[in-house]
This record gives sequence, C-alpha cells and structure tokens, in this order.
Amino acid sequence: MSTNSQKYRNSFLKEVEANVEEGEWVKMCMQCGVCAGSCPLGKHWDHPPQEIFMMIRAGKRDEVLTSDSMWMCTSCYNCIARCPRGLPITHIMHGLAVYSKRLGLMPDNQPTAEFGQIFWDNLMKKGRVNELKMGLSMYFKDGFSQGIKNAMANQKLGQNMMKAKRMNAMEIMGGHGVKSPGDLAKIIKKAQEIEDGNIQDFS
Amino acid sequence: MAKIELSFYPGCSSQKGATSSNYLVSAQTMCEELDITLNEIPDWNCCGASIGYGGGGELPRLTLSARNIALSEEHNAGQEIVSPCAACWLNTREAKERLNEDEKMMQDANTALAEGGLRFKGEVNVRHMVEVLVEDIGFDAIKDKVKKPLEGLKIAGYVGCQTNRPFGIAGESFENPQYLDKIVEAVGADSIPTFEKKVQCCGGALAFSEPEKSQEMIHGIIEAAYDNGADMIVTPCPLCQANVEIYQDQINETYGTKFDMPVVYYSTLMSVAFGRNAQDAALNGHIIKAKKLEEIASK
Amino acid sequence: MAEEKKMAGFVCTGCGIGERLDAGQLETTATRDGKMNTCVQHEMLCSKEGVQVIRDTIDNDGATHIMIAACSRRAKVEAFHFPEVAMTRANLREGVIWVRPDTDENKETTQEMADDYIRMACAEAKFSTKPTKSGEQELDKTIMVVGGGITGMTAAMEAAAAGYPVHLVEKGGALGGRIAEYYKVLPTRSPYAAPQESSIAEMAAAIEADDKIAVHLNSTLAQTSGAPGRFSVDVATESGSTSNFTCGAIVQATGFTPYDANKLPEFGYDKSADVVTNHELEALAKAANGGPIKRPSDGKEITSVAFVQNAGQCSDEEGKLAYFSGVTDLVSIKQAMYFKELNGDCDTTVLFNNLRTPGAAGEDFYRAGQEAMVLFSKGIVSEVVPGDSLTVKFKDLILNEDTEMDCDLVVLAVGMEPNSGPDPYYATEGEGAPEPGEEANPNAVPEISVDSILNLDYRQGTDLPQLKYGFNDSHFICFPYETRRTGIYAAGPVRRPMDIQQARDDAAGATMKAIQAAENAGKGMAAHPRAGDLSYPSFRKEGCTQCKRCTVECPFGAINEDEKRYPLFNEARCRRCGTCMGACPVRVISFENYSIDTVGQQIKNVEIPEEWDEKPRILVLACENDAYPALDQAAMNGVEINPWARVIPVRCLGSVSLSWITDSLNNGYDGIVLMGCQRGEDYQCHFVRGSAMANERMSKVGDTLQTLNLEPERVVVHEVAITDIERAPKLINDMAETVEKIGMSPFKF
Amino acid sequence: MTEVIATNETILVVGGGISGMTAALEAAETGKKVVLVEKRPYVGGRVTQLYKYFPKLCHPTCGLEINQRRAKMNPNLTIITMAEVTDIKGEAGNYTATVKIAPRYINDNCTGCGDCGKAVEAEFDDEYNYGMGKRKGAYLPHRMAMPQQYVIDPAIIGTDDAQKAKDVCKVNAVDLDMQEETIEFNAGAVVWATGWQPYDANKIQPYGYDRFENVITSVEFERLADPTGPTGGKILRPSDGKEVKNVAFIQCAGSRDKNHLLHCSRICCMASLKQCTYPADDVDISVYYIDIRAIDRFEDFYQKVKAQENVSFIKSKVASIVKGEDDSPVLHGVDTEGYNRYANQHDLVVLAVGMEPSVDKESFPVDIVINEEGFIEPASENGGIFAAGCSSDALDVNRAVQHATGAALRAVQVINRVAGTEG
Repeated sequence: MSTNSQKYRNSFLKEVEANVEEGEWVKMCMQCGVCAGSCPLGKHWDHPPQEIFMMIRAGKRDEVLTSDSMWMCTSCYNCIARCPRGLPITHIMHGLAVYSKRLGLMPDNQPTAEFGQIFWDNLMKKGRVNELKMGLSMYFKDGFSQGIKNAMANQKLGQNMMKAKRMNAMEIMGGHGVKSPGDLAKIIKKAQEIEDGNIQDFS
Repeated sequence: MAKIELSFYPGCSSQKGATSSNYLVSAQTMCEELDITLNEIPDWNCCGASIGYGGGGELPRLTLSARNIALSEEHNAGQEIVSPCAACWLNTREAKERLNEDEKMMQDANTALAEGGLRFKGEVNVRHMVEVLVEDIGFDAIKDKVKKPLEGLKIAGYVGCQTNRPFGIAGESFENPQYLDKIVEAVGADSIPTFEKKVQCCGGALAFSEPEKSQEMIHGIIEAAYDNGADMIVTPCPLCQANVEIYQDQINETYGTKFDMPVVYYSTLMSVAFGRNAQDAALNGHIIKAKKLEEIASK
Repeated sequence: MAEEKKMAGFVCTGCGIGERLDAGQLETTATRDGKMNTCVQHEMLCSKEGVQVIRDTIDNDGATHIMIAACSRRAKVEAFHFPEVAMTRANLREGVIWVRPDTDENKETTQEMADDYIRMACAEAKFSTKPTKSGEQELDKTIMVVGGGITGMTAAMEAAAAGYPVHLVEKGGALGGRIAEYYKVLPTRSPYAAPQESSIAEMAAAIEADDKIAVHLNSTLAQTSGAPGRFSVDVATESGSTSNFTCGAIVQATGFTPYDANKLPEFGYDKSADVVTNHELEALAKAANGGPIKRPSDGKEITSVAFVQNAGQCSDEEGKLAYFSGVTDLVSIKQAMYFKELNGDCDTTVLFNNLRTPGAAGEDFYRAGQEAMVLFSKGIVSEVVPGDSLTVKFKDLILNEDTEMDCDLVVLAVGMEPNSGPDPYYATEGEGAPEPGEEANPNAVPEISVDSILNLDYRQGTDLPQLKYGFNDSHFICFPYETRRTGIYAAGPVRRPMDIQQARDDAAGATMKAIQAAENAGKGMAAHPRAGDLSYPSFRKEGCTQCKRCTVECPFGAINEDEKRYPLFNEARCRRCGTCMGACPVRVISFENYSIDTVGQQIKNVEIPEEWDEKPRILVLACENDAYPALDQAAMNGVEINPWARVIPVRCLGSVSLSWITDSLNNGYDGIVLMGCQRGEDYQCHFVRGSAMANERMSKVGDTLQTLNLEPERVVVHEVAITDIERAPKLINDMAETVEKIGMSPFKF
Repeated sequence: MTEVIATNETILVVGGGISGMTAALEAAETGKKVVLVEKRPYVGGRVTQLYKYFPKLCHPTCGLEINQRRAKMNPNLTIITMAEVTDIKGEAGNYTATVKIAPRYINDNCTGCGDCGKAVEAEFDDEYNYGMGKRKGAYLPHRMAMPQQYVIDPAIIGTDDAQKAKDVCKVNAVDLDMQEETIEFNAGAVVWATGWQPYDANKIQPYGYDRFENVITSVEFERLADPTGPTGGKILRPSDGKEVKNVAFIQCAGSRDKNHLLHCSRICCMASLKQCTYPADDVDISVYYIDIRAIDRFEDFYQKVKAQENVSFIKSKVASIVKGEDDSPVLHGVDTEGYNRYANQHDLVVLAVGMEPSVDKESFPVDIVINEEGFIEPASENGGIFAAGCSSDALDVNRAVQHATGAALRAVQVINRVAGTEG
C-alpha cells in the first residue's frame, strides 16, 4: 500500500526512470489517452498505458507492478505512432513488464510472460529460434497432460504446416543455429550483467 | 536497371522448414528477376522478435541486433542491410537508432560484443525489402517486368503493424499506407483501397500466448477482406502471413465461419507475375492454396 | 460667415443606370426639384474622366455642394473623394436598379424611386456644410501613464521611444510594481524552457535616465479634466503637495490585486502559515536568496509542494472569481521550477482541471515543466487539512477516485482582480443595474467602494467604464482599445488578466492609441470608428432648455455642463455618433454634414403620392455600419426590395431624432422601419449605447402614434446584423405588407 | 505599371488580414504613410471567411466594414492586392522592398457591376469556401471584397471565356494583356502580418480527412454555418446533403502534437465552443478535448456552452476514425476521466485544426529570427521588421489586433527616428 507520503510524489516515478526501459518519458504524458484508444487489445487492459502513467505519478507502485496490463502489448506500435508527445509507449510497456518480472511482482501464469521466456530461452540455445521446439515448450508449459491437450488441439495446424514444408519434424533433433552459440551466450551474458548492474535499488 | 547488392538478413522464420520459408523462396525469385543480389550476413542470429523482451530485457535484446549489424559491417562492408521480415527489420533498425542516440547504451553494447570479438559501429542503413522495391526499383519498373499480369484478381493489401510502424515505408502514412495496393496494381491485379483493416494488428506474437484475443482480431481482418470481395490477401510480414493464414480452421470453428482466404506475400505475386513457376513462387508453401495464382503460374 | 452656395449635381449612367432609368428626367429632377444649379450626366462617373468632370466643376465653376447620383456611398469612395466641398450621394445602383426587377411594369415605380433618391440627396446637400475644424483643437504630444508597474513602465518607454514626452504617475514609492517582488518571470523567448530574471531594474534605470519621461512617485491624480489634446492633470503627492501638468492622452496601467485567499477557508489559508498564495510564494522564493525555499511555519527546507490551481477562480460561487486569470497555470509551473532549482530533490505536484497554457509559449513551458519532473494531475481539490504535514484532499479525475496527498507547502493559484476605479455605469448598465422590469436605483453604488484613480471631472463619472468583473476591457473583438473615454486607454491586467509579455505588448498597443488620440485631437479629427471625421456637434444655445439629456445619453461621457449648465461638448472626446442629436428634444444639436435638417429634409423631399394612387411610402432609417451594408449586399445578390421604400443611412440609430418619426408620420409616410445594431449584453452597436438609446426612445413613439390615431405597427425597430442579407430586405417588404393590410396613412396632403 | 510613392518614412505592412489591416490603419490614422501588400485579391484575410466571432457571436464582417471604410477614407494608406514581397534589403530606417504583383486582368475601371461574371462560363472550386461550392472564372471573391473589383482566373486567359468577359465589360475594365510585374520601393519599417493557415488536415491520418467525406475542418464548418456559404447556412453532411443531427468536435487536431504542430493553437477550444452554438438545440454535440483552454472572460462562454443540454465534453484525444454505416464516422478512443472506452458514431466530425503560421522560414525575404514553431520572435536582431498578429504566435482575433496595434507603434518609432522628430 502506498502511504500519503508516497502519493503524488516522485518516488515511484524516479524508480521507473532509473530501472525501466525508456522510463524517463513517463513524466511527459499529458493524459490525452490516444494510446489507450489506439491499442488493438485495448479492451483487455485493466489499466491502459496513459492510466498506468498516471498511476506511476500517483505513486501506485504495487498496483502498477502487479498489473497484467503491460503484458497485453502486441508491439503493434500504434500508440507510438500516434502519441502527440512522442512517448515510446511500446517500449515503456515492455520495460514495465520486464521490471515487474524482475521484482517477482508479475502475476502468476501470465501466458505472454511465459511465452517471452520460452522464446528467449529457445533462441539463446542456438542463437536462432527453433519454432518446433518453441511451440512444444509453449504447449507443455503448464505440464505434460495440458501439453498433450494443447498439442492435440493444434494437431491439424501442425499437419498442415508440415505438409506445406513450413514445419519440419527434424528440427527436434537440432535445427538451425549460429556457428558458436557459446560465443553468443557470452556476449548476451555480459549484456545481462551490465543491465543487472544498472538496476538501482528502491526497495 | 542498376544492379543492387545488399547485405541480407533473412531471419529465423524464413529458414528451411520454418513458418515463412516460402517467403524466402519467393523473395529470392523476385530478387533474381529484379537483379538484386542478396549477400547473407554470415552467422546472423535471431533479432529477439517482438516477444524477446519478455526474457531478455533491454540491453541483451539490443545487443542481439547489434551483433548482426556488427557482422554485416565487418563482412558485407558498404552494403545496406535488408530484411524481408518486419520484426527483423524493426529490431535491427531500432537497435541501430537507439544505440546511436544513447552513448552509454552503445558503450555497454560494445562491451558485451567485445566478448565475442565484435564491434558495433552503427553506420549502416537498415532497410526492409519493400523499401528497396518502392524506393530503388519503383512501381513502374516492377510493371515493366510483368509477363503474366494477374488480371481479374482482387487482392486485399494487408500491411499489418511492424512494416508500417513506427518507421513506415517511403513516407507512407501509418494509417493508410498504399504501397501494397500499388504493387498489386503494378502486377496487373485489382487493389482494394477501401480495405479498412490494412493496418489492423493480427496479435503478433500474442497469437501464441493469447490465442482467443488474437484470433478475434484475425477474424476481423479476414472478414473485411471477404466483405471487400477479395480473392486473397497479400502481406509483407511473415508473422502476419502465418497468423492470418494458419488459424482459419480454428477461427471457423469458433466463429462458425467458412473462411478459406489465401494469404500470400508480395514476392509471391511478383514471382508469378514475372512469369516464374509455382515452385519458384513457393505457392506450395501455402496451407490455403492460392488457386488463382496457381492457375496463372501454370499457364 | 455663410458662403454663397453653389450646387452641382452629377448623374452617372454607367452600370446599367442609363439603361434602366431615364437619366434626362433624373437630371431635371435634380435641377427642378433638387434646386441644383447645374447637373450633368456622365457614362462612367467613377472613371478618371468622370472624376475630372467633377473636379473641374469644383475648381473652375466654384461648386461648393455636390450631389453624386451613382452607386452606393460605400462604393467608389476613393474616386469620389472631394474633402473641400459638401458632398452627398444618391444611391441609384444598389439602392434602386439592383433591387428592382427589370420589367416594363416596374419601370414607373423604379424611376420614382430614383427620382426620390435624387431629391433626397439634393436636399441633404443643400443643408450640409463642408466639415471644418472648430478651432478648439490643441496638439499636446505629452502622454500621461498612470501606474508604474511593468505595463506602465513599458508604455512610458514606448512612448518616449516614439518621441513623445511622458508623465509617469505611480502611487507607490518606487517603480516596478508587482514584478519587483517576483523571484523570476516567465520566459519571453523561444524555446520558453525556464524562468528568467525580470528586466525590471534595468527598465527602472532606463526610465530614470530618460529625460523624456518625468516620474511622479508617491503620487495620485487629484483631478483630470479636459479632453484629448488638452487634458489638465492635478497630481497630489503623499506629502500633500500638488502639481499640475497637461497632456494629450492617457494610458491607465494600474494593474491588479491578488484575490484574497482568506475567502477560501476550505484551503486552510487562514489556519496554516504553510498555505500560501502564488504571490506570496514569489516573496518566499526571493527571500531564499538563492538557497532552498523554507517553510513559513518552521523554516524547514521544503521537500514537497502541492499547487492548487483555480483557487477561488472559474467558480460560480458567491465571492469567488468567475473568470480564469489567464496566466495562473503558467505561474504555477514557473514556481514549481523554482523548487526544482532551489530545493534540489523537491517534489512538486500541480493539481489542475483544465491546464490552460495556450499558444506556442504556453505549450513549450508546460513541456519544460514536465521535463523538470513537475507532476501534473487532473484533479479537483476539495480541502487542505492543516497540520505539520499538510494534507490535500482531492478527486483525481483520471484515476477516478477521491484521494489525498501530503506535502510541506500548499500554493494556492489565486486569480487577479483589476485595480479599477469606480464604474460610472455601475448602477445603470453595470453590475448594479436593475433587472429588466425593476426600477433603476439611482443611488446604487458598488458594494466595494473603491477610490477613483483618474478623478475625471466628467459629467458621467470619474473613471473608465468597466466591461465585466471590474475589467476596463473593450467590448469589441475587432477593436480591443475602444474604451468609452476617448483618449484614455487601459493596458495590462487592469484591462484583462494577462502575463508580463502580453502586458508589455498591450502597453505598446495602448500607447499607440494614445499617441494617435493626441495627434488627431490636434487636428480636430474624430477617433474610431469615425476616424478622421472633422464634423463635430454644435448647438443653438438660445433653443437649449438645459434638459441634460445629451449629457446623460452620450455613450462616451463627452459632454459636460458648463457653469451656466449648458452642454459643453468637448469635441475631442466626441465620437460623432450623433446620439446627443437624437436625444435632444428641442432639436438644437447638429453636425455640419449631419443634422436634424440633413435627414429631415430628405424625409420631406420624398414625393408622397396621393392616397388614391395606392403608392405607399416607407421610410427606412438604417444604421450605416451594419444595416446599410447588409442592404447593399442584398442588392448585389439581386434581392428585391419593395419600391415604396426610401432608405436613409444614419450614423447610428442613437442619432435618430423623434422629430423625424413624427414629421414622417405627419407627412403621410405609411410605415417606418428603423434598423440598428444588436443591443444588450453582447451589443454590436459601434457606439456602444446608441442602439439601446434609440430603442428606449422609440418605445415612446407609441404615444405619438396614439395622438395621431395611427396603428402602432406603422413604426418598427429591428436589430439588424451586417450578415442579414436576406432578412434586412424582408423586414422592409414585411412593412409593405403591413401597410397593405392596415391601409394607407390618412395624413397625405 | 503600378506606381507606389514611398520613402524611408513609409511603413510597409505585409499581409492584409485583420492584423495587417489594423497595423496599417493605426499607423495611417496617426499620420504615417503606409503601403499594405496583400497576396489575395482582397483585404480582410481569414476573418472574412468566419461566420461568427467568439465569445460575442457577432459577425466578423461587421468589423471588416468599419476597417474597410477606414481604409477607403484614409489617403495615407496604399493597398496593393495580389502581391507578394519577394525581397527586403537594407536596415531599419532604410529598406528596399521588392514586390511581385500578379495580374488581376481587371483594372481600376471596374465598378463591380458583375457583367463579366455572368458572361463567363468556366467554373472553379471556390477558395473562399475552401473548395466547397464553385465560383466563376471571372469573380468577385466575396460580397464584401475590397477592392470591389472582379478578378479573372488566370486559367481562362487565352480562352473564349476571357474574351467574353472583355466583350461584355462596358467600362473597359478587362485587360487580358495584363502581365505580372515586379516593383521596388522604399520603407523605413516593416510590419510582417502574414497570418496563419489552417493545418493541413490530410496529414492527420488517423482521422481520415482525406478518406471520409463527413470529416471536415473547423474552417469549413464556418462556411457551412454561414448563410452566405455553400449550403446557405444549413449544416448539411457533405456525403449526402442530409441535415446533421449529431456532430463531434475533435480538439487539438494537429496542435499540441509533435507529429504535427508542437504548439497549442490557442483559438481552437474557443472556436469549437463557438461552433457548438451553430447547430439547432436538437443536434447532439460532443467535444473531444485534452484541456479546454478558456482564458480569462472566455470562461463565461465555456460555462454557457457547458450548460447547453445538447453538448457533452469528453476528455480524450480521439485515437482513430473509421467509416461506419451510412458513411457516418465512428470515433474510437478512451475517455480518460475514469477510463471509458468508446466507439461513437456521429453524422459529422469537425476537426478543430491548428494554426500554422504563414511564415516560410526557408523563403523568408529577409534574415530574421523565426522559432521552431515557425513564429517570428520579438528579437532585437530583426531591426525594423516587426511581426504582428499570428506571425508572432497563435492568437485569437482580439489578441492579434492588440498585438498589431503594438507592432504599429514599433514601426512608428523607427519612422519617427528617421524623420528626426524624436528630438
């Protein structure tokens, strides 16, 4: 709970500025709401971006960081294209989502958050995405039996894709990749370290 | 027509056996016809797509693209990077711009890249394949190449999101880009300028994680194509193509519709119109067959 | 000394006049009925050759009065420019042939119309004289500026820079006004990013060094008398000494007073020292002397501030200001930036409803505030609870919840109240005026009686009339400096709430008008809207009954009473509308080229056919500013006007003398239509009250009609706008229908 | 050949809209010689195309009439229409201006009788009505146009139509051989008052002005409401001519937007509030806004319109417009006061387009300080060149006139210094 001493103060805003991708733009919002109205998944947001920006200013840290809303972003960039103040809203939403995940405040079983991690893990294995493995990971993310169900439900789709040669069962054996996944991993690990090091503690 | 040589970033989905492998085939055919040489960036990696942020955060994600740019700058020096994939193009261009704007970020990325012995300069232009067509080749030149005009075909130009925003193509508007319609016209087919869903989001990566929400939007896109009398949809984006094509069975089940709308790439259209066969146009790569194109290709 | 009148008529036959009308007959009418000494026709009178014909007649034949029968007096004005003679124009084109159908059956009535207009213009010419200066004029280039704040200082410097000497009168002991108390001011140049130092000290030094500017500190105006070009000013100083100087025109820049926050108990102003107004914050910031701003209650360094916007403003509650003080949102942003500058890590939150930061500068500065991490929340504050930490209760309109925040200091963005003198019309037209139907209270005085600033010795009060809420603003959108006291111009926040840059621009504008007023007073020329007019009102003393109607009704307070209680016209204060002429029951007031006779004789010289001819006559008196141009435009559109109508333009409906109405009725006119501008709150009368005055007077026409045993619908008054292109002709045609219904006037002899 | 008598004691006023007219008249009525150069064939500028002014709801032509009369009566003032200043050389107190004058093909003989207009057949989009409605190839731009002289559209020069105009004119006012001319004259000071233009609504792509007939601009709405406009003052839908029963105003259409105009155009809030009073009481009106910027006494007017039962205010920047049934625009967005998503269908949508200064930084004839937004800065470096009205900031009519009066003084100061009268 935010107390009166945090309400409408800069504390959370400063935290967002320091730790969230493009967070320094949040203060520039003028509450026109064009982002909220432009989002293709808009109706699924409990709090549209402009409202989230206001909540940040109002010091509603918990409500923002435990919200499911940021994960609704499809990266369509409508909000960025239309924002009259030039806020990189897509990136701020991604940043807030990742930050809430980093702090462990993200809602449980958020499917997009899980998918994001699966995608990342998948690409980091060989440097390129293995669609088949990724798809299977996605199906099986909630356990084996749910995975079978999911796979069955999408069976026809898979068969169609195989037929069209746009899915290859052999991919399960390995698939495409960069020459030295280890080198890439080293690079990314370093990047991750730097990023982690930049995070400031506001707790 | 001057020969064009580009540093090529095909992206994961266009690899053999991946969702847009047919895009790559038709794009290569198209480039052959237009005398465009594509020099693949050696050892390129995934760009992180639009969902990589969920696992990789900011700097790791930007570093992925910085590596590709660094590789291109090293091995394909002097060549502009081109990608046929919306997300690949967007991420790469975004990384280039963000790192150039932010000195600290650039330094950090290079510190990371140094682990693999690479250095990002960020001087190279990053372009989408369509930009090359529109800006360097031109609609008239495309028209001139047409051997089999796609007469009588009514094609809805579905631009989608990331080929269009935030960067856009050749000064086109975010809300009503017209280049696909112009390509459709150039290859002799009928465009549908009134197709109101041309920049509607298909859900992108959320088609996996939020299938119901995404399929609701895809349903709207296909419905609008039907309402406008389209024979097929054309798109420049692999994820759009996949999302709009492959879920039609599931959508039919959910919504009680009978959608059977082919979704092809602009490169498919051009390959056929330029007189190439169905295989070169990768028409076999479609789940919903573009029969009318197949007919023309086989003539 | 009456010169020999030599009258010459000119009939143009161009633009179809020759084809539609019998020009020979018009010529005859002019000489036979109109008593023109000569009359000639010309096929295109406005051409070089045509104008030369007129010029020759004036130069070679000594014509003193000319009558031009051609197009509307609004057309070809530049061509027909003969200031050395008395000139009238008969409107045969827009007034006759363009409003009448070109058919044989209408030929006779159209010709009659044209003949009448010739007779009317000849009569008008005969009774006009060429306007000349009265000799009352004086050129005094000195400008008096009242108020030594930024507006007044700017006005003084601008006037001096144009070469005009200045007397700058300031009530206080130093120049600088409120700005001298400010820490910093709003930026004045792009990109409008940060508060800047004010230039008030340099300005004060420049004024002191300027030998064109005489500064009177600790001074007030004991009396201001005279008129533009010859104002005489008695200045009283605090010490009791008095002095006198003269000036040609006056700029009043007396500024504003911040709204009294004690009237806002809900915000705890009276309970906590840590609730301050935006004006008090300036002092706190200044007192900080470059260090952190401290809390008034305990001297603690302030770490959080809430700005309550629209405190006591934009409210319909009793005792609060109904208007928005223009600049208070920008001021709060500026002040929030003080804290960012001086108090390091200090949180500042602006609680606003509509953030009003207009224009390029406003929006830039809003963004700059956001850049500096000033927080903005669309919220309506209901209460400030005092305590060690202040609690601000408000409704967050975006998050849609009642909420509250704590802070060290609350700044109330209170509004500006103008430092005006008492409104001369408070009890009659202003806020103390009676509701319609109520009796006027002649003794009504403003609730808050204020000291006079100008102490004008005018018959109609000591100070500038107010528009609303005490501001001395002009009512005219197109003419922001049109106050009702000629040669006296308000500038700065006494006119309208405004920021410094606007006030400085406003000072320049008002100074321009003051300089112009002084110059034109020296030439005997009228001020706006009849700029350049040399005619002026005079009166026949022997006929005057000292009824004072002219002195009371003059919309500009121009007329005083002399020691013998006769009207004293003060020509340079007069705007030449003729309202005094219309007011005068004994018809003694006239202008050289506009008088009871110039119109009365037009009325008399219309031929009134016998009753059995069944050709009624309808007199139309149309305001020359709006109704007459509307009729002209109707003519251009080919809108038909009834052939019985005879239209006479008047300077203002306020100049219409009841005698014209009675005479017309007695002469057998069947109907009378008066067309003036809109009156009331959003009046459009160019002479402010003329149209309203006319309406009041005409309400008494009923008595006349009754005495004559005539139907009341024979005389109507309409508000007509310049855009009433269809409606204005229709109102005339409606009267024709009325006459048809009720029958012809029995007064045809 | 147009002759201009001017010296370095002459004030050049560029632009004959309300600001330029004001500056010119105030200076001329103070006894200064003034040359006013106006690009259009008539003076008065954009206010001539407005139906009413806020907050009084009076008619702009009313003040125009007064100003035109002042101009006609004043021998100190020379007006050149259809002319543009292409170059200014020199310094304060001693400028030489180059002025390019386009041919009107009608000379001063014109009496405004209208015969040529009747004779000519060719029709063109009427720019006075923003292209809604037609005008002839020989035309009086509007009924109160000053000078009251016809204009021949250059497009008909060399055609039979032009010859018809010439043949029908009885006063020999048609001169088909008239050529563009360039003249030079002196001036001591310059007042720059080229005003503004409505922001190009085609650029605001989410609102589909270029795609939807029933999305119009605020300046077009003025013409629709004006009884002298193309619909005779009836507010009808462009698509089908049906009476409008439900209209939406979108504020900040192109203003306060880094994609368009960065600045707040100041007037649009008040203009839309004014336009809320145009339709009949039974017409539903929605105003979509970010902040209603009613300054000073305008607050009264805001409250008055707010109290109108048929008007509602929605705090929202509309996200996009799509075409709905019957060509009615459907507005999508979110009311941010409490987060309410809407998809509202309206018969007609009016975009309150922003004010773009008509100051072209690239081709400005003399080196002066122009800011990022395109407004002329009040800089001492500008010498004897002074901006007036909307060349200096987005201003309403009243403030523009006020500003122009001040600008006139600054020009007068230069002239008086030149004349040596300051001593």
